[in-house]
Amino acid sequence: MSETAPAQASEHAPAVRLRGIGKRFPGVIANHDVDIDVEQGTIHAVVGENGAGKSTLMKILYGVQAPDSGTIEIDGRAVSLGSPADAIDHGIGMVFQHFMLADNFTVLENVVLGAEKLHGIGAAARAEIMRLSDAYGLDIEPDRLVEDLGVGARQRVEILKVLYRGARVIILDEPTAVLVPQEVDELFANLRELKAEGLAVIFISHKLDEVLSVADTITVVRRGTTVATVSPDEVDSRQLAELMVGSELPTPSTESSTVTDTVTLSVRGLRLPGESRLLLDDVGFDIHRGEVLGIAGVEGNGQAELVEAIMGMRSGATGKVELAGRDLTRASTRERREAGIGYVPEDRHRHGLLLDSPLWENRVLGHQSREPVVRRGLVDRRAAREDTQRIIEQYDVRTPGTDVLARALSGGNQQKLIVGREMSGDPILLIAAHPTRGVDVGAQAGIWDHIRDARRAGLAVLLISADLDELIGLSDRIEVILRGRLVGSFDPSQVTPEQLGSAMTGAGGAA
Amino acid sequence: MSGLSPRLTKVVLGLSAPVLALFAAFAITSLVLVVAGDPVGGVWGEILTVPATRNVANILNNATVLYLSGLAVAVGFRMNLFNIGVDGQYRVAAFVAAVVAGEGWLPGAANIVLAIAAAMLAGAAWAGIAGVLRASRGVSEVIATIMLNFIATGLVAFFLRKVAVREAGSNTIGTKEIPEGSRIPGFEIGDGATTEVYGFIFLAALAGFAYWFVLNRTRFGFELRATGASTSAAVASGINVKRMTITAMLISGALAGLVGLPILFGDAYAYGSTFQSGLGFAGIAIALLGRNNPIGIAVGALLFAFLDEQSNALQILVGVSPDIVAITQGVIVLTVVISYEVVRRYGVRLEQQRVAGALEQEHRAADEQETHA
Amino acid sequence: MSTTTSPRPAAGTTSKRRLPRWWWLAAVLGVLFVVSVLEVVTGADDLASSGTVRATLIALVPIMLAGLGGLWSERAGIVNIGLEGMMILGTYGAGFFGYHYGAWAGVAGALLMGALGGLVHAIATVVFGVDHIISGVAINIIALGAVQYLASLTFAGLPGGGSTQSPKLDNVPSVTIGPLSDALGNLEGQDIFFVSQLAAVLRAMVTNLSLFVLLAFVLLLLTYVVLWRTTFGLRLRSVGESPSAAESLGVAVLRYKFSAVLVSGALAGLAGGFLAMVASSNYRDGQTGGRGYIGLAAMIFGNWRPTGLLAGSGLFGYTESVGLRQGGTSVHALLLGVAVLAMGLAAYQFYRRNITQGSVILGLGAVVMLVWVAIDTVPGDFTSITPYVITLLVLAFASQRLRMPAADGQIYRKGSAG
Amino acid sequence: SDDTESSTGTDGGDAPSSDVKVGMAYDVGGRGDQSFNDSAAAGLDQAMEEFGMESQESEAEDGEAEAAREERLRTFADAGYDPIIAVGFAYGPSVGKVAEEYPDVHFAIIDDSSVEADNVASLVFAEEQGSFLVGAAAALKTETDQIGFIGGVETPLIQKFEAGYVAGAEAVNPDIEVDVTYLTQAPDFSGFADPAKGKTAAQGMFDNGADVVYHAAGGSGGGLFEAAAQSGNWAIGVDSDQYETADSSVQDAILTSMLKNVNVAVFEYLSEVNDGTFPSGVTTYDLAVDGVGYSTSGGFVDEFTEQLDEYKQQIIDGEITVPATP
Ligand SMILES: Nc1ncnc2c1ncn2[C@@H]1O[C@H](COP(=O)(O)OP(=O)(O)OP(=O)(O)O)[C@@H](O)[C@H]1O
Ligand SMILES: Nc1ncnc2c1ncn2[C@@H]1O[C@H](COP(=O)(O)OP(=O)(O)OP(=O)(O)O)[C@@H](O)[C@H]1O
Ligand SMILES: [Mg+2]
Ligand SMILES: [Mg+2]
Repeated sequence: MSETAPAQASEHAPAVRLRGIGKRFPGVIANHDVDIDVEQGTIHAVVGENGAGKSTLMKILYGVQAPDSGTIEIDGRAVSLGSPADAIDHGIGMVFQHFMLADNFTVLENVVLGAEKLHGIGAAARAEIMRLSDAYGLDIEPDRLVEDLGVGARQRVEILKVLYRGARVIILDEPTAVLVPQEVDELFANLRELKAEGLAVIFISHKLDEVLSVADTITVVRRGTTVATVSPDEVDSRQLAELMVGSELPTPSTESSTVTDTVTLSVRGLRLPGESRLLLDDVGFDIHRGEVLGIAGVEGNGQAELVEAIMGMRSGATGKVELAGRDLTRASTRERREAGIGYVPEDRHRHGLLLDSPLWENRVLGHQSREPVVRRGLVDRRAAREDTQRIIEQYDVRTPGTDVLARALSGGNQQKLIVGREMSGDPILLIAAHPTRGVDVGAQAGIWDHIRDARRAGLAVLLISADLDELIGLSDRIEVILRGRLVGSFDPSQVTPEQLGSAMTGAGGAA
Repeated sequence: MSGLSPRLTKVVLGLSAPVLALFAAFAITSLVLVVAGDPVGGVWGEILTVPATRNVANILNNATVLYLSGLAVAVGFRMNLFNIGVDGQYRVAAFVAAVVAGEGWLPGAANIVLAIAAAMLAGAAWAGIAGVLRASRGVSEVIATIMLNFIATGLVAFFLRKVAVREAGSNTIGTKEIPEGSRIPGFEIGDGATTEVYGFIFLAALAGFAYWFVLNRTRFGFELRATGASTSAAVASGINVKRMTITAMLISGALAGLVGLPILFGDAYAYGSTFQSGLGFAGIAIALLGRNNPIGIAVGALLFAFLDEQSNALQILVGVSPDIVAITQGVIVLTVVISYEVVRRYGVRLEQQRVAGALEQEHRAADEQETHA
Repeated sequence: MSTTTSPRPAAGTTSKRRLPRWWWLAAVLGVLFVVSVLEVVTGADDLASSGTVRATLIALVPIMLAGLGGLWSERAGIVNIGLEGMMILGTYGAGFFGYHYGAWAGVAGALLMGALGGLVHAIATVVFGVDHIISGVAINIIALGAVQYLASLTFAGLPGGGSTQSPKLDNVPSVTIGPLSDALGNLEGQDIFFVSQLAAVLRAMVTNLSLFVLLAFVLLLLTYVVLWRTTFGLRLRSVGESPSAAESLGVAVLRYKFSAVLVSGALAGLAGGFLAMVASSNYRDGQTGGRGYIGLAAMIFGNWRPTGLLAGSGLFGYTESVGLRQGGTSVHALLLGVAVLAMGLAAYQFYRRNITQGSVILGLGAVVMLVWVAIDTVPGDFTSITPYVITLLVLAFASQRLRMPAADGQIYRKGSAG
Repeated sequence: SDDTESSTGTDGGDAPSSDVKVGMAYDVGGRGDQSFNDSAAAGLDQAMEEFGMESQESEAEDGEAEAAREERLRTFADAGYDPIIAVGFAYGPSVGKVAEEYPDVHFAIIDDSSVEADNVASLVFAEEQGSFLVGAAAALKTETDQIGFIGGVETPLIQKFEAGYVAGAEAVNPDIEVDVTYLTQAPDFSGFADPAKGKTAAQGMFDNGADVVYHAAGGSGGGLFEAAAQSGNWAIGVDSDQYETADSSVQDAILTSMLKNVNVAVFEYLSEVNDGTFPSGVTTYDLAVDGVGYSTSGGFVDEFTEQLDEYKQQIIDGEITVPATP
């Protein structure tokens, strides 16, 4: 494990050399004294906690944001990147953490946008796309609308966009957060191919095992600055995590089962018709008191619909939903919540929060009909503030107060607030969809602990996650969902992520 | 600024925006006058004179009406619904109220109550059409309410002609006059004033208070605002968004139903072909100006009423077209939001600084612990 | 909601998106056929006369141009409720420049004044990030006040002018293809089912056709070509769909939004100019009469697309003209059309097993049918609201497929990519 | 403007002077509307010229509040204007109210006779009588036995025009067909300011067989003239002699105009004021006093003047009673 290592002198200059990069936002130092060298023909991983400054750094390298200090060299020449256009001209391409695609455009339109000079917007462009798609095995159909594509395909479109512009340096910001193992493998195969062609790949991920498996070099970012550059052979994931956090991590406690015989949630024959096929097809299962049921599946196979059907947010759903013996089949979302369901939604910005409202109002959200925050139809502001304060303390939400707008919190802290809120009022069932997506390892551990504690006290949990390690680590039982059907049940203590992965993609394999 | 307490900062920031805007509007209007060669001093001298008592009464009266219109629009805005149809709603409602009150089925005050209820129902029903279309068929409420405005005009004209009575010698038609006992008496301000202030002003204030209380204090109001802030989050929290859409339109329409009533009960006593129109559109500007806040809307309504009243005499006394004031009003709306935006960005930055500052201290404390350990 | 990994069946997607190229021609002929049948059945012979078609052309152009203005700005993600105001500015521009410097100067003046309104909207929404609705409403107020103020300054005292109207303006030249017009007129006169009606439509297009009308249709076509067939258009639409994606690919988002709103204003200005110079022949206070809002509605009606907009403004222009011309009988005949269409639609809904919807539509159709039987002619109050009622009805039964640009109305700040 | 030299002034030498200050409150549209307000303005101009009076003017806004109309009158009164002339029926209630507040100031109101007060003069017109004559002219001129009427906004006042016109036409030819269209409904007064709609409606009538169309639609009437000129049919103007004010390109399509001599009423009122008496009560300007009539400029009705004058006499004599509602 070396200190921030200067580039080894070799015959050619590194593809990217960052020196002394600094970036301040009002009141926040996002980056300072960042030094990184990325060699040609390597995969270079960047890791760090939420808010460590990784994305900011990449945006600087891609010209989205201007650095306050420091220099950027591409292939040994100092450059100034005023806009993404400049960066593209210098052969840099970036796949953002959140996809940058226009849903209502075709793949072709998304790809040629901004690069129309290369091959126009017609037949020549289509031919070039097909050429690249074949050359890299990306399997792209240029005339599909992006909104009809799955996550994996979108990811490939993003990569094609970069290749189309002839990028020599490719930045991938958390590309694997939403992919299943097979898709991750495919992606990594693509990356290795690019590497073999002499391209440099910069790769950000919170999944340290992946990082260790694919990267040639790893740079650790902590509180805005590079603290170490290591080779994957020198470290294991635990050491890497400790480098990120700057201190030792607590060992996750292993637990004995708390599953009881009492059924909390019983789902029978759940169906949901879609445009051309059933989105949910005869789904049925039980969750007992103290049990965590994990649902594994490739995104878009009905998980979101399942959650929303159980929450009563889908109007066309038929089938029976019983909570602690009470029939909720015809109940509204509100009645289901009142009956004791807590809900951590998949998309916290869209479903979990009022971003432009203060934290205490976000505490009321979803609990509008329950004390202490609402009494006799009136919002009790004092009680709401007090209870928000309780959550802040119990769940370690980093915020200066309860009157701050939710938007001002970082993603991890927003998530902790949501979990804390959904746990208040002592729910008997928690539906948690991707509760730790994009959350760093420290905060992740905190959220898991809270779920474990509640389970011990009798909470039943329906856990949906794309993170198979999380599923395996937390669940008492795992069901696999494929095209709206439950296709297999696994014991987490027996199953490997790979086994789960193949079950998730079905016998035919391709997703 | 960062030295002030957050609450005080908020107040100072909140006040600086409108002041900035008024100055900008003043400057731009003056510029227009100068370019056009009109007497700048004369115009401002006339507009900014202290209004006479009866003008004050007029301003209050006009503001009452504008205020109700602003409230009606604002209810929609709080839920991200753009009710551009207050004009049609109050037209339908005022007509219905005038007919009901004019018939005098109930004596005295009971008649007033009945007519007000009828007006609110009519306004709500008219707006409800747009609400139902939006909730059940996904029709943009913007289009629906625009269309309903035109339709209201045609329908009311038709029915007005059916029920109209015409005073001898007059060329206007109107509904039957409201009986003496069922009018809402005004009150005098100052002495010798020839114009009374509408008694309805108290009802308008009450409506403002109800608006504030319901939206900011009750669970229902919370749900309405939450739906406006994020439909998807509202659904997930158990709010029935379709029902909320219809309810919000109904409430907006019911408030719109009140818009014509101060005039009806305090002044005109009948609905006729010269009944004031266009109040709904003024309400949009006023709601936006007042940022959907009941006090803000009151200030906006007073400002607009003040400008309208003071400009009325411009032509007679200074020889300048009072249309210049419309420019001022529009410019105020625009500059207010621009300066709010500028101030807001500044405020966000302050807020971020505060958050970051607090976090940095935490970090430092943590670092210190680390080094001690 | 969430994304699907498994591809949807290809057939479903293509049938929804790929109509044959000539579909619009088929649609036009189909509508004409229905109208011809109505004429024959009810004897309301003004439904498809060349006069009605010409009046429809005149009535639809200002709405279409305003709608095109809306289309440009909303495709770039800026809601433009200020179309009415920009249109008002256009009427004045046409009045002032048209009076002093001639017809084409009037056209240019309308365009420039409208663009000026667009400029204000662009500065407010793009540069300052003001809420689009607020800015639009403010522009409507300012434009109305400014134009009335200017008119009283510049037109009062001119011969034939006054504080609320300009003197008469020169005509924008118009063209007639003489022989063709006569031949078609002949055919129209012969009362051959469908052929006469078709001749009437064609005749209106070759007789006394103002070049401004032609210009408007060229602009419609141009809009389609520019927005959907060029690089510029791709980029412009991309900033309305996903500005952050556009920015991440080096598109100067704010510049595109800015220019789109300028064009939007110019088109709305032309709409006003048309109203002053072709639909009538002078500037008048309050001349726009809410047509800017109607244009906006026609654009939403048309699903943010030129062809749809044309259909929306056509429907509007047609019902308005028909109502103004032989309102009583024509609108009465239309009632029958509506009733029959509703029953057809109801049958289709029953076939699709949408029982509730089918019943509602059937009930509606039955009521309209009853009204048709009960009265001989529709009173004026109702003929004047026909366009609005029909628009509402059509929207109520067809609007679920509408799709606005994904980032429409959202405020975008530079550097938001990622 | 050009009225300094043109009037039939008696004393060519020193300008007449008077200490009367006239306040003139116009209806929407104001001076320069080529119509009703302009006619009132002409009367005012003539009086100022002949009597050396001073005057000030102000005009109504579209859809304004009742209070705004009252305030306009009060502002005049407070500023020392006396008399104050309110142009248009919309001022009816406000004149009633303000006249009571200012008993020493004198008011005149045009087109309304609902106010009874010592300091109020009501100047009203028998529009139906004038309309009768142009209706007769239309019926005499038509070759298709089909004529039209376009009203700006459907109000009782405009319906008076319609009623007279139809009666006149039917007096000539009981079987004549009269198409009637109103452009908008109150309170949407845009029908008085939308020439585009006027043109569409007129074109519709011409296309469907009418060959003479009369309008009482204020500014929208311009659309009628255009349509008539373009299609080679006849239009009939209203209020003032529109042949005189219309653009030369449409002049030859204007058959005649129904004259509503607001200028005469205003001038006569002011001349009485100049003589020191403030009239009050209702003065009706009808055919008998030439308060209404028809114009002959262009000479297109010369062939019928005899018949028309006969009708006129019958009306004056009471042999024909013209209905005021359709
Ligand atoms: N546009 C911005 N304005 C203000 N502050 C910002 C902005 N972008 C980032 N920051 C700040 O910079 C810090 C670094 O953010 P960044 O997005 O780079 O973190 P990250 O390392 O990518 O985190 P994650 O792993 O969660 O993606 C954040 O804590 C945030 O406070
Ligand atoms: N454009 C922006 N303007 C102001 N603040 C911003 C902006 N972008 C990010 N921030 C701030 O940066 C912080 C973190 O942003 P970011 O989206 O990177 O969070 P995150 O921790 O990476 O969340 P996630 O896990 O969802 O990616 C937040 O406090 C947010 O307020
Ligand atoms: Mg992040
Ligand atoms: Mg990041």
